Amino acid sequence: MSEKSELGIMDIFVNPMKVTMKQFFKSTFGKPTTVMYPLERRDPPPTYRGMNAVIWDLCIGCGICAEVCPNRCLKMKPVELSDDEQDRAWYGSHLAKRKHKPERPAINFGHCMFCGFCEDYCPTGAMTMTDFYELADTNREGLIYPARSMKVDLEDLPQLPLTNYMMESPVLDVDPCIGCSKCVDNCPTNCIIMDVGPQDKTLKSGKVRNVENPYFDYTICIGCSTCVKVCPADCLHMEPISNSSSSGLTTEESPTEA
Amino acid sequence: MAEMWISMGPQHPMTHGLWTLKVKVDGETITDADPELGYLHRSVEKMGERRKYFMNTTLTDRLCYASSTTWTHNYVLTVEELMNVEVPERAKYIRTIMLELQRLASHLMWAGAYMPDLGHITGALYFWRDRELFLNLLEVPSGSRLLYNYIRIGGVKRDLPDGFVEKTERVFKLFEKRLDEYADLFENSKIFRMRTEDVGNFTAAQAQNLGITGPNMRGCGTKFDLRKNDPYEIYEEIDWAIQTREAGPGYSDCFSRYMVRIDEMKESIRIIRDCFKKMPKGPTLASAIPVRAQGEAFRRTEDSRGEALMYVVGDGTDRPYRWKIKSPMFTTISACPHYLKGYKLADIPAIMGSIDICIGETDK
Amino acid sequence: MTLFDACRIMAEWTVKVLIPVFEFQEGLFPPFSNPAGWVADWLATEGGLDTMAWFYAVNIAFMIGMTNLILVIHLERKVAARIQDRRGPMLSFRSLRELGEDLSGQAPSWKFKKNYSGIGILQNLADGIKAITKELIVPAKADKFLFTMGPIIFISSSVFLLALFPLSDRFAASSAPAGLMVIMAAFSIAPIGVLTSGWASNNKYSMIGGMRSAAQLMSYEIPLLLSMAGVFLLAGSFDPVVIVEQQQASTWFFGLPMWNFIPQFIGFAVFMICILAEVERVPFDLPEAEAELVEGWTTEYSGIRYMLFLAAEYIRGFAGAAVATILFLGGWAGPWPVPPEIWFLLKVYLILLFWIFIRWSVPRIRTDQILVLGWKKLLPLSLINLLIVIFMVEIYPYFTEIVNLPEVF
Amino acid sequence: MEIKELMQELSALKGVSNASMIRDNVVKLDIDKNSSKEFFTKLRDDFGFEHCSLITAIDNQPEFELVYHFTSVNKSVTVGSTDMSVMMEAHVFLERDTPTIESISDLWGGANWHEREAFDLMGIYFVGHPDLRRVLLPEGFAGHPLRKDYVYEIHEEEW
Amino acid sequence: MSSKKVRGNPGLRRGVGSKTTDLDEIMEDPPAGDWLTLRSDQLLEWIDNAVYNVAETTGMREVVNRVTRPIFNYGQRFSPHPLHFGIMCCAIEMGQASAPDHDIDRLGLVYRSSPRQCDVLIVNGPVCEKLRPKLKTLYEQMPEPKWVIAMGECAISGGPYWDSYSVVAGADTFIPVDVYIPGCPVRPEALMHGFLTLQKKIREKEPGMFLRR
Repeated sequence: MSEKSELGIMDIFVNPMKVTMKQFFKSTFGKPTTVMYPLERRDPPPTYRGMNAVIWDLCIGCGICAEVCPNRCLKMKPVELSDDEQDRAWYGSHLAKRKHKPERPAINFGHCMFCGFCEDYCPTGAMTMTDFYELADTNREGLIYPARSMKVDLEDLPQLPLTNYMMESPVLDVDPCIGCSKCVDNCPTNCIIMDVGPQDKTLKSGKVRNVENPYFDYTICIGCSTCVKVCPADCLHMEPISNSSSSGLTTEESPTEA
Repeated sequence: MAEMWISMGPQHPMTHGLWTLKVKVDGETITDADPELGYLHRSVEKMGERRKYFMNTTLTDRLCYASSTTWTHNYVLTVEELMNVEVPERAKYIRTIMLELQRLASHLMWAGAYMPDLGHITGALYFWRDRELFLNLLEVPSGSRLLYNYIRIGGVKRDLPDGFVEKTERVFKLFEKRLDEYADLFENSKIFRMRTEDVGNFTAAQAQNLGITGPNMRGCGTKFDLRKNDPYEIYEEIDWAIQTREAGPGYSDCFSRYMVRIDEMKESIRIIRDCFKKMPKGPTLASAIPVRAQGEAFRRTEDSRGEALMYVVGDGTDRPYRWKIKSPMFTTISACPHYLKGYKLADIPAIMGSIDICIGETDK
Repeated sequence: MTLFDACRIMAEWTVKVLIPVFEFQEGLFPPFSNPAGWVADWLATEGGLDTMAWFYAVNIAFMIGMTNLILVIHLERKVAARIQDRRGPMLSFRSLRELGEDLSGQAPSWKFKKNYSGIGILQNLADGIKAITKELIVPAKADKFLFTMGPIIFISSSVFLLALFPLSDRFAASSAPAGLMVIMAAFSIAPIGVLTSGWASNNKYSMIGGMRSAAQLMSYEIPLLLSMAGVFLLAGSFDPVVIVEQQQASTWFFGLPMWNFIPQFIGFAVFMICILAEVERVPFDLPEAEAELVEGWTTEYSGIRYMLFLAAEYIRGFAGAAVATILFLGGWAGPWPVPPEIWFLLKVYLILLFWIFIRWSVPRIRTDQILVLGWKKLLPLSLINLLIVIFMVEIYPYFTEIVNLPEVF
Repeated sequence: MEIKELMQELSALKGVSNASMIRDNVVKLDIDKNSSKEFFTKLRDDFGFEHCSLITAIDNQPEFELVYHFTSVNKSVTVGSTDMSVMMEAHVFLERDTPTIESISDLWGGANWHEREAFDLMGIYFVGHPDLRRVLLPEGFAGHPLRKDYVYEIHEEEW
Repeated sequence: MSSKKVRGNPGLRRGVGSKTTDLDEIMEDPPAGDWLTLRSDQLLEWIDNAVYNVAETTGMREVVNRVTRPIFNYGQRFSPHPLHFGIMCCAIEMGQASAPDHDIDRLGLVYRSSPRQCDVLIVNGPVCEKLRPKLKTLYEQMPEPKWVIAMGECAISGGPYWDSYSVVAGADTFIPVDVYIPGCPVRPEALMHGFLTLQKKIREKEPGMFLRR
């Protein structure tokens, strides 16, 4: 760095103009760095987080994307699946068993902040983010993208294992369970089965009989907490993965519900 | 002309954000100042109490729009201390690389915003052109230009892509050449010196007491950098030096703050090059990441603007009980009457620009 | 043949057409159309012809000024863009097709890409049209009379400048013997407009801008005129034609022309700095310092008023460069095959280009620094320059008469 | 300087309890509310903590907790091979009915706005503060939003 | 989409219904005593109304509009000058859009610092309760015709700050917004796309300049 005394009166304009002159000739006889947007465009990198797209064949409608969305911009909306779509769905067999309509994410881009959590936490890799960013519209209704408008079809689907990114899994508190099997009906990955409970129970009416309890297959549980939400008896709660036992059934050691 | 109060802001080219500076002027000389904040108070701390730990990285990204990674990193570091998460070695290196790239982008943002304050539009566009290089670099692994959401609790989102090292090296070579070229445009330009030298002075003791940290404090000659004095990630193992300005013609004024930041940019390049050399292979995300936390923790890091400190209290649930952010600019702006008094009206942009204001983090 | 002679011929033709028209009108409704007859009579006189000729001359000068204005603005935007490694405005002539579609009522075609691939000179047109359509706001607490008068003073005095300087000895709308004095007087009117509009806006930024303009006027006007005084002394006249002829006549080694910037280099430097301050360009654009005074004294002006301010500043810049050319760069003097008018414009554009480079290369100077510069540095320098010229013009020739000295000057 | 010595010296002061070391360069202690000003004055003048990093107010329902973080810029301890700057974390507990404490803005200029912020968002009153106004929220805002009992309406758009 | 909150009135901006067009009321002579105290602006308004009515009745308005509308529209849509006003992250991208790599000057956009000289107000961040009156003032200070672009999620709906106690749920709750650009932050290219969208809207919707009401 040069000290004060080195600068003479001519450095008012001589030194700076050296730089600007050089740049002027460089960009006049060369090519300026400008990327002229409407004419040409620079492609974002493949990791770019633009508008979302959902690979319906992979989506199981678990609702984790809606769960992790900090903006609540993503909602699960019931959709009608055509027979073809039903057949192609990777988890079609599970869908057939579910009593209510299948759900797919719809996004209000007036709220979305493109944080990418929905993409990262999607257990099947159905939620993707494209590099499309020209979403400007003249009214706010135009920013709401219904579920079907985000559907994409891929030729060769990635075969992804179901992963529990939520780091939590449901744990049963046996006592209040009434054996309604709603959790089984709603589980998006079919990881719950109903089986004979550990011991007989005395019902309110006074009868004593064995109530069927849900058993969890934690290897394919994705921690979406759908079962917890639908449970009418509040007998399920989420626990961090390390706390829940791998055998599937918890009995007395549930700490909070006792 | 009698003394009068002039209110600058919230819409004013000088403010670099959204705040009001009321100055009392006697003719053109400033006799008093009264900064006013709060136009961008988004209640991040309260909202953080409603969100899960991992979701809060979106809020910390948006704390400071010029330097988002450093804030996310600070939060993640605090929460990791709270949850006792062990971060893989490679993730630490990647974090350091991202932090330094972010520091480069942030300092370039500052330099670009500072030049129009002095009436030098070309300088701004030159610096922004270079910033674009670093934004493109940061975009590649993270997937976004400004708000990366790349550093996660327990590591980083994904590994660096192939060819990143070579691309970075190309950018560095170009940038270093340009930075040497710019010396003629700025520090060797007489008018630039006239505008920045002996303007906005404060001493080191004043800075420490008033809570002015970071490059502004190092501009007064204090050798204090949290990357050295309270090391985190892998700054201990990297070969680098704290950049300060000792006594000389540009001492503790706007020019010294400018030079400190320019030198820091060169130092950041050195850090990143060293990181690339020493980076091991391995995973980039810890395998088991807890979701709940109990207790309290705080960590401080060297943000691009000074000492950033976060204090998180957890009560055993998956959401923080209390989350407090210390912004370096908050105290620096509060001290502005001390270093504005006595200077001219035209010096206000030169002084307030030189301390690198970011209202996003200040108003929280 | 001078510009005035050409206009005189055009006026004669016009009068030949116009007089029958007025005479025909006179006969239509006798009591009411008598004034038409008076006009016809007046046009037939010498005074009428001269007035008509002046009308043409002034209009031609105005149109040349306005064409140059658009070119200067476009040059500035494009050169600035190239200095900053970008492309500048790119609105293409193809965009006029959209206008045609709208006018003829065709269905619009949406081809945004083709609108932005041209040279961008239409951008100035679009800016101008838009400015006309904008609402004219007068702030509620403003002094309405002065608020409207400010732009009128500023713009009229700037446009007035266009009529005052000659493009060559034959191409001039006016040829006053005191020409340059009138130009400088017209230059000095504008700060009054600035001060007026700054004060009337009832805005603190505007007022400080106006005050700065006044302070700047005080500091640069005296060195400016003193540096010009050297040229006047050398030529012995205020007339631009005489000044340029004097420069053409004086030669240097090998018969090279000795334009005034060679013997009076100090004066030239002082003049260039001062005229830069006079036309308020970076680094001396303190009255509209964007960083601290939002838009300076134009803060409260909207629409066409603001656009005219902007245009008037460029006209002043153009006029300032023209004055510099006349005084120091030999005016329209140049080798033969290129017409003198083109030589003049070439020199003017060279100076303008230099100013554009200065503008986009250096930061803005501070108020107190320009006062120091004006009073402590430029004023002594211009006095030294004046002493040198006095030595050249008066003392040295006096000694050459009594002592045998080579005739240098 | 040894960090343990510092801890012992600090814990010998009036009103200090529960001194502990939470990291190699950080001392944590509780202070009695009434002797806080005396303690802070000594901290600045005798122990060389010239920089007030942060003042945090926590609503611990029912009582309030104030957490002060101080940094020593010039003093450092050697941990391993690095010189780490010394920090201190001080906890003060305030009752909910009378959340007042003496201001330290005359000791550290940087504490001025931290105290204003604590007043603004949590409603802690700092006695002796020169200019205790709201800093982030507009004048006339009702309540202190970071308190746990502050309720506000969240407008969630339906679509 | 149904929202509980009342949105900005679309008629607010064009001043629809604010001025009466009743012929009798306009053409009515001023009271006799007022002739002496008639102020020039009243006179101008009276002339303006009279000219408007004449133009309306003779069909001249249609003719003039037919010619002036495309010409003025041309100027308006190719030279939108935005206000140099930054709130948060998107303001950085707005600044970056004028950087050499994107060069928003190509589209004729010049940032002006004074609201008096602007056509477009870009709301580029969350609008807090403290800022709202100031932003409203800024909008009102801009001369007609003017447009508003809500840039980024915070300005469209509050975005990440939807559950904050101090952030307004979108800029369109208090000023009429013309173009919404989603993105967080909006890329400079997306901002340019937003301006092209605005251009399209101006070309389709903007009435001619002559007697605009």
